[in-house]
Amino acid sequence: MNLKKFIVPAVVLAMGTASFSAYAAEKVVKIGNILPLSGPSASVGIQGKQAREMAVDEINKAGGIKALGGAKLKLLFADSKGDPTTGVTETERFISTEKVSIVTGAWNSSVTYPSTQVAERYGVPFVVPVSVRDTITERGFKNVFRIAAKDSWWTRDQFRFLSDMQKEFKTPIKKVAFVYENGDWGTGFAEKWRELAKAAGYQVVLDEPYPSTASDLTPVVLKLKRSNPDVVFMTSNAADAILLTKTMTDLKVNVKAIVTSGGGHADPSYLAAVGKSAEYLFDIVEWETDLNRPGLKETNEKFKKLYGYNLTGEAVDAYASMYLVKDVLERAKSTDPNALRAALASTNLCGGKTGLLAYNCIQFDQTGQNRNASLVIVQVRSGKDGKMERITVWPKNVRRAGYKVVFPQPNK
Amino acid sequence: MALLEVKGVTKQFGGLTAVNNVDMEVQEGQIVGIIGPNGAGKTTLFSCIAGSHVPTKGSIKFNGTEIAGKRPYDICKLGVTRTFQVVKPFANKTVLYNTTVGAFAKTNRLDVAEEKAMEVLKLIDLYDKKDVPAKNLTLPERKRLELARALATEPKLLLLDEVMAGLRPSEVAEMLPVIRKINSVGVSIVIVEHIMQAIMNLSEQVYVINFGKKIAEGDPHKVVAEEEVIKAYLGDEYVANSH
Amino acid sequence: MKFLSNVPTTHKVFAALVLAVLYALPLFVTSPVMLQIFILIFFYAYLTSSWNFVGGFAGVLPLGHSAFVGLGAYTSTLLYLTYNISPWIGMIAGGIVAAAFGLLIGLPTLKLRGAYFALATIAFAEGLRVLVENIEKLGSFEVRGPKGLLINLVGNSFRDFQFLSKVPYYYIILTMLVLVLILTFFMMRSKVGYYLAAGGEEPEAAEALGIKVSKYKLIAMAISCFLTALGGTFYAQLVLYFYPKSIMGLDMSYEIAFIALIGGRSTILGPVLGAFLLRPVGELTRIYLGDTLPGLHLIIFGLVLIIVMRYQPRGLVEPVSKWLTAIFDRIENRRRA
Amino acid sequence: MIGYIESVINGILMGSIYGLTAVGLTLIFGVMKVVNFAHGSILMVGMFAAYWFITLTGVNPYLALVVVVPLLYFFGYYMQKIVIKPIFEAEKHVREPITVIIVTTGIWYVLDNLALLVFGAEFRVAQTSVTGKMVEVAEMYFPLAKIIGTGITLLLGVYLYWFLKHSRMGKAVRATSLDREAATLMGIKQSRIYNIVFGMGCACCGVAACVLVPFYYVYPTVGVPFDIKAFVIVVLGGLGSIPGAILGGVIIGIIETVGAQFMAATWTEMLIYAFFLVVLFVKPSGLFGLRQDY
Repeated sequence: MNLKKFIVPAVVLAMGTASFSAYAAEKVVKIGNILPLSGPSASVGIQGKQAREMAVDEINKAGGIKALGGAKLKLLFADSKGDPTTGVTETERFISTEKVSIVTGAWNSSVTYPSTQVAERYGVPFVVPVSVRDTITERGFKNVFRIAAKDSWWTRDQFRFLSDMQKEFKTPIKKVAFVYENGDWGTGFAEKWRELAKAAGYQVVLDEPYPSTASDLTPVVLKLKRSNPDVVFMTSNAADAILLTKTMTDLKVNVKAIVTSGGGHADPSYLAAVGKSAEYLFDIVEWETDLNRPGLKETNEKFKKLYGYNLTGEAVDAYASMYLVKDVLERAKSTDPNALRAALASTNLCGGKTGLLAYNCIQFDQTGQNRNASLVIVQVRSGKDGKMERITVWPKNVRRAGYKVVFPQPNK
Repeated sequence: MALLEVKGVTKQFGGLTAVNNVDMEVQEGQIVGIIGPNGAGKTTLFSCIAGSHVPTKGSIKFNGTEIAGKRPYDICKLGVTRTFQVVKPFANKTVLYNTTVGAFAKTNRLDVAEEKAMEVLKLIDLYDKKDVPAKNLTLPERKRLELARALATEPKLLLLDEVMAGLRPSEVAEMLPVIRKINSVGVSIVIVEHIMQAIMNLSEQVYVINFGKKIAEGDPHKVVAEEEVIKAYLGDEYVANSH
Repeated sequence: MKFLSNVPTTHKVFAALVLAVLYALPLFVTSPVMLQIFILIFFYAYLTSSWNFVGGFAGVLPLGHSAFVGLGAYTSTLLYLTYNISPWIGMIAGGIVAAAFGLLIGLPTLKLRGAYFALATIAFAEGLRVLVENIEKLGSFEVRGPKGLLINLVGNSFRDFQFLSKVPYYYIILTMLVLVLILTFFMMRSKVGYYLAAGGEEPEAAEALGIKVSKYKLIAMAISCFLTALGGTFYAQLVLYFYPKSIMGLDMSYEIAFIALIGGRSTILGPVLGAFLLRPVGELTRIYLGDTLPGLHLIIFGLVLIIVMRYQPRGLVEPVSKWLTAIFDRIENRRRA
Repeated sequence: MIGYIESVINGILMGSIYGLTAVGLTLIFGVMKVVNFAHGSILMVGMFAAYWFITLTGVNPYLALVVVVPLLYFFGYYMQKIVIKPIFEAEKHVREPITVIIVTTGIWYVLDNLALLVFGAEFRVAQTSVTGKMVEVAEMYFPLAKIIGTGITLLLGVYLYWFLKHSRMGKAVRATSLDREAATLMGIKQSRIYNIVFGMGCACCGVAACVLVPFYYVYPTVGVPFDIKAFVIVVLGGLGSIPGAILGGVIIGIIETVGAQFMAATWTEMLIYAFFLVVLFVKPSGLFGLRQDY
């Protein structure tokens, strides 16, 4: 009965995709993109999707891939839900059914990790705009290329920043505290922090993982307050970042600096949600709107007009990844996976649209990691209109002109 | 030696004494009735024997084995099976299935159990309905199914809890020969019943309980003539067929 | 083949035909994606059939079965990664570990009424997940907490339970499913099956008939957990990477229960039917709607649940089997004519 | 020392709010014997309603109670009447209708993802007159919003106790919860009682929502962590017991806050589940449940 009604459209749908791939011959190059479009990381997935669409639209309007007779790029998107199994299934679908030339994605390290393994098995290039876990490019894979920085670089730069600040403001830091979500990401960061703190001679007064689904983080903040650190390092998703920031302000936790790790603290809704509570916080990101980059203003304005918000780190990486794909196709002059892989490995892409990135150039090392990827640190301040603003402060050579860093932060 | 020996059984719920120091005996092959007005404690006494309640004091011996405080499934294994006043068939299963569940008490094999079940169904006159789901039976049929299921466990002693309650007089009349038939194949029976007529008709020996105490015992026709028994029922809405 | 004597010939022929088609399918369907979809359907049908032993026949509602999937996956994978023990052996070890845990949790909770049992199993599964997330190292085993376990690629190797093609996985899970269905068939026709059904429906009456209900429920729980854990090992070898949230999360537990209820619990074919319906609904809506309107596919999923429960509260197996029986009867009649 | 006192009090404050989120769940279960899996989603609906009311009008946040509570009452009333009742009817001879659980789970999926479609994956925090206000006692800080929330929890608990014990409707509700058939025989219209109880359970979520919004974020899946916690709380306190739910919440709050001072917060989560299972072993009816209730 109902079954028939269900099966018929299902079969039609299935046949639809099959025929789709049959006639999508010559003039189109398919790019498969795996992103978390629903579930807890949906907002960041949607940013990546929109930025890719804008880039591909530009590329196609400008004549597509000239080396392939003006072939157009065609984007396919799959929702990973942030779930590894779904990511694996979708990667397989893209490669074997949709016959895509290149796969990109997948933001969640836990999805990228097994999905790149699938691409490696099939020998199809997989471009990773953002996914921080170190080991993604440390398995000797030939087909995996990452544009953004990895875990160990993020934590390394957080500590470099801290030591630079001490020198600049002559404020010694002795005691540090680590507060991080008990996921793969947070615990990965904490491991690196421990080593770095030991090397730098800081005393670790608190090393506290917490469940990212916690409904109340007051207990953690009370503990943090009693440990009385000079600096707190945090790794949080959006919900817990909001709870932690508000509770820390409420309970008057006074520290010299709070250093966060992007993620929830970089989520566009975070600042709107916590407002002034986030004042003086330092966050590490790959990219910030106030960077002085050629063409950034125009691109950002176009993006804002299309989607209603400023470019984000994820959006810029995604945007640049499409121009990387274009560059690779032009040089490979074919969609053969071997040619594409060779072209990717010999990438030397500087300036142009990829110049939006904080680090200007994409060149991959032996492992497939972009060796130029670097990070910046911003400070959160309330602007004249009461709106919170993120201001680039580190490295010193990219610091916003005329901005005076507040370090240590005043007591609340 | 008596098949069932109840000695000094007392059951208290908090401060309330539902059964007070009751003695009772059942001989092999007998049908024994327990009667008494509503709330007299006869169902509690019954539950103590069947293992649903643990008596506060006293001893219950079946075939010489102490069963007071044992769980119903262990008591069943020893050869004492009960039925429920409110019938509890496995509603979505067929009559045969229901009865086979009982028959599994003495075997592990499905074919043997089903054979036994069909034998019992024939005895109880339910064989025609063997493939009907229990929920589609009429009330008298369900009562008989309850009997069949219990009988399939091959008990030596069958405890019947108001097996005729809710039946019309004509239906009660149909039930009586069924119970006699069960007795005739060698099963002793204890029957708790509100319907006086049925007890008088069936039992060789009755126990009258009131306020938890045994107030009379013996031949049913003599017992009902005793003054205390009449007093116990007086004022009670006792009618031979209340439904 | 005495036990098949009361099964009508048309049913036997139909079952044989379906099996033949399923076993021959990889000869025609070569797309790894289609195979993967079938593998996941069989995998969920297998899990739900295992769940059915306690969720269907014992008449309670366990909502934490992913805990046993996780126990199976973790046991076999840790044994493989630490001592290089073949996952085939680890699979059995995982089953035993899961059965032990099942008995442990079943002992106090199976005596409880339905809602208590359901909530207790949720708490057990969540508690176990949190526990695993907190363990970095357990003796010589590297549990790796929330980071999860990765099984390295070794290429085609039966001993390592790893294959480059989807076809071996397809046959393994299909065979596991067929075996569990045969086991279900026998169980339903045995004393244990009768006693479970009786105890599940009317525990008091069952006890009076000599059934130690809690004992039979525990047996069912142990069988169910053992089988579920075998599925966990299969899953680990299929995806080669898992972490506590992905394999012990409540989503999987709920999905198993949904499949059972939508298909029809305490039946042989209910779980299979449920998996064949719900899995594709989930996959297709995600593939075709997931990138346009985020979340819409889950709304559809929820609506399917509500609608099926509204019109077929005992599961779809009832109308479907009626429909099939009608067809069989027609065939039978034509054959006679 | 002062740090521990501070954490105990904070645990009690947050715990009683956990209890508040569980009251509706236990009320519905007590009468209908249905575990409402959509409970967290209803809380989420209430939080969105309270958020928009407060943000758009800018009035005192607790005025939202006047709007949100009746709104959720009717929401629950009609949800039971339209979606749940037909399914319940089909299964009414069963003591614990399992299909209804599955239907409420379906409702949960629909509501959460509908919210995602409508409001987007954005975190929202209401700025109210009590947000961020702290009460200082001997160098200890307590959020005003949580103190008010605890007060509201107690008031609601007392009201529900009075309602069930003494009001006419409450007596009918209790009769229905004890014995469905008997209550029907006494002339109580069972399905209407169920509509009302479901409405009241949802209204309790509305109260909890208004208490949470001044200090909590609003998000389409915000109900999920509260959901699991509420399950643990109601079983701990005894399914169907309203004082049990509130006290169960307080116990969880104290374990969570005080436990975290001695171990990592990830272990206190574990501790809660372990405590839950121990209670199940020792006293399956929960700390305040009646024996007949399990």
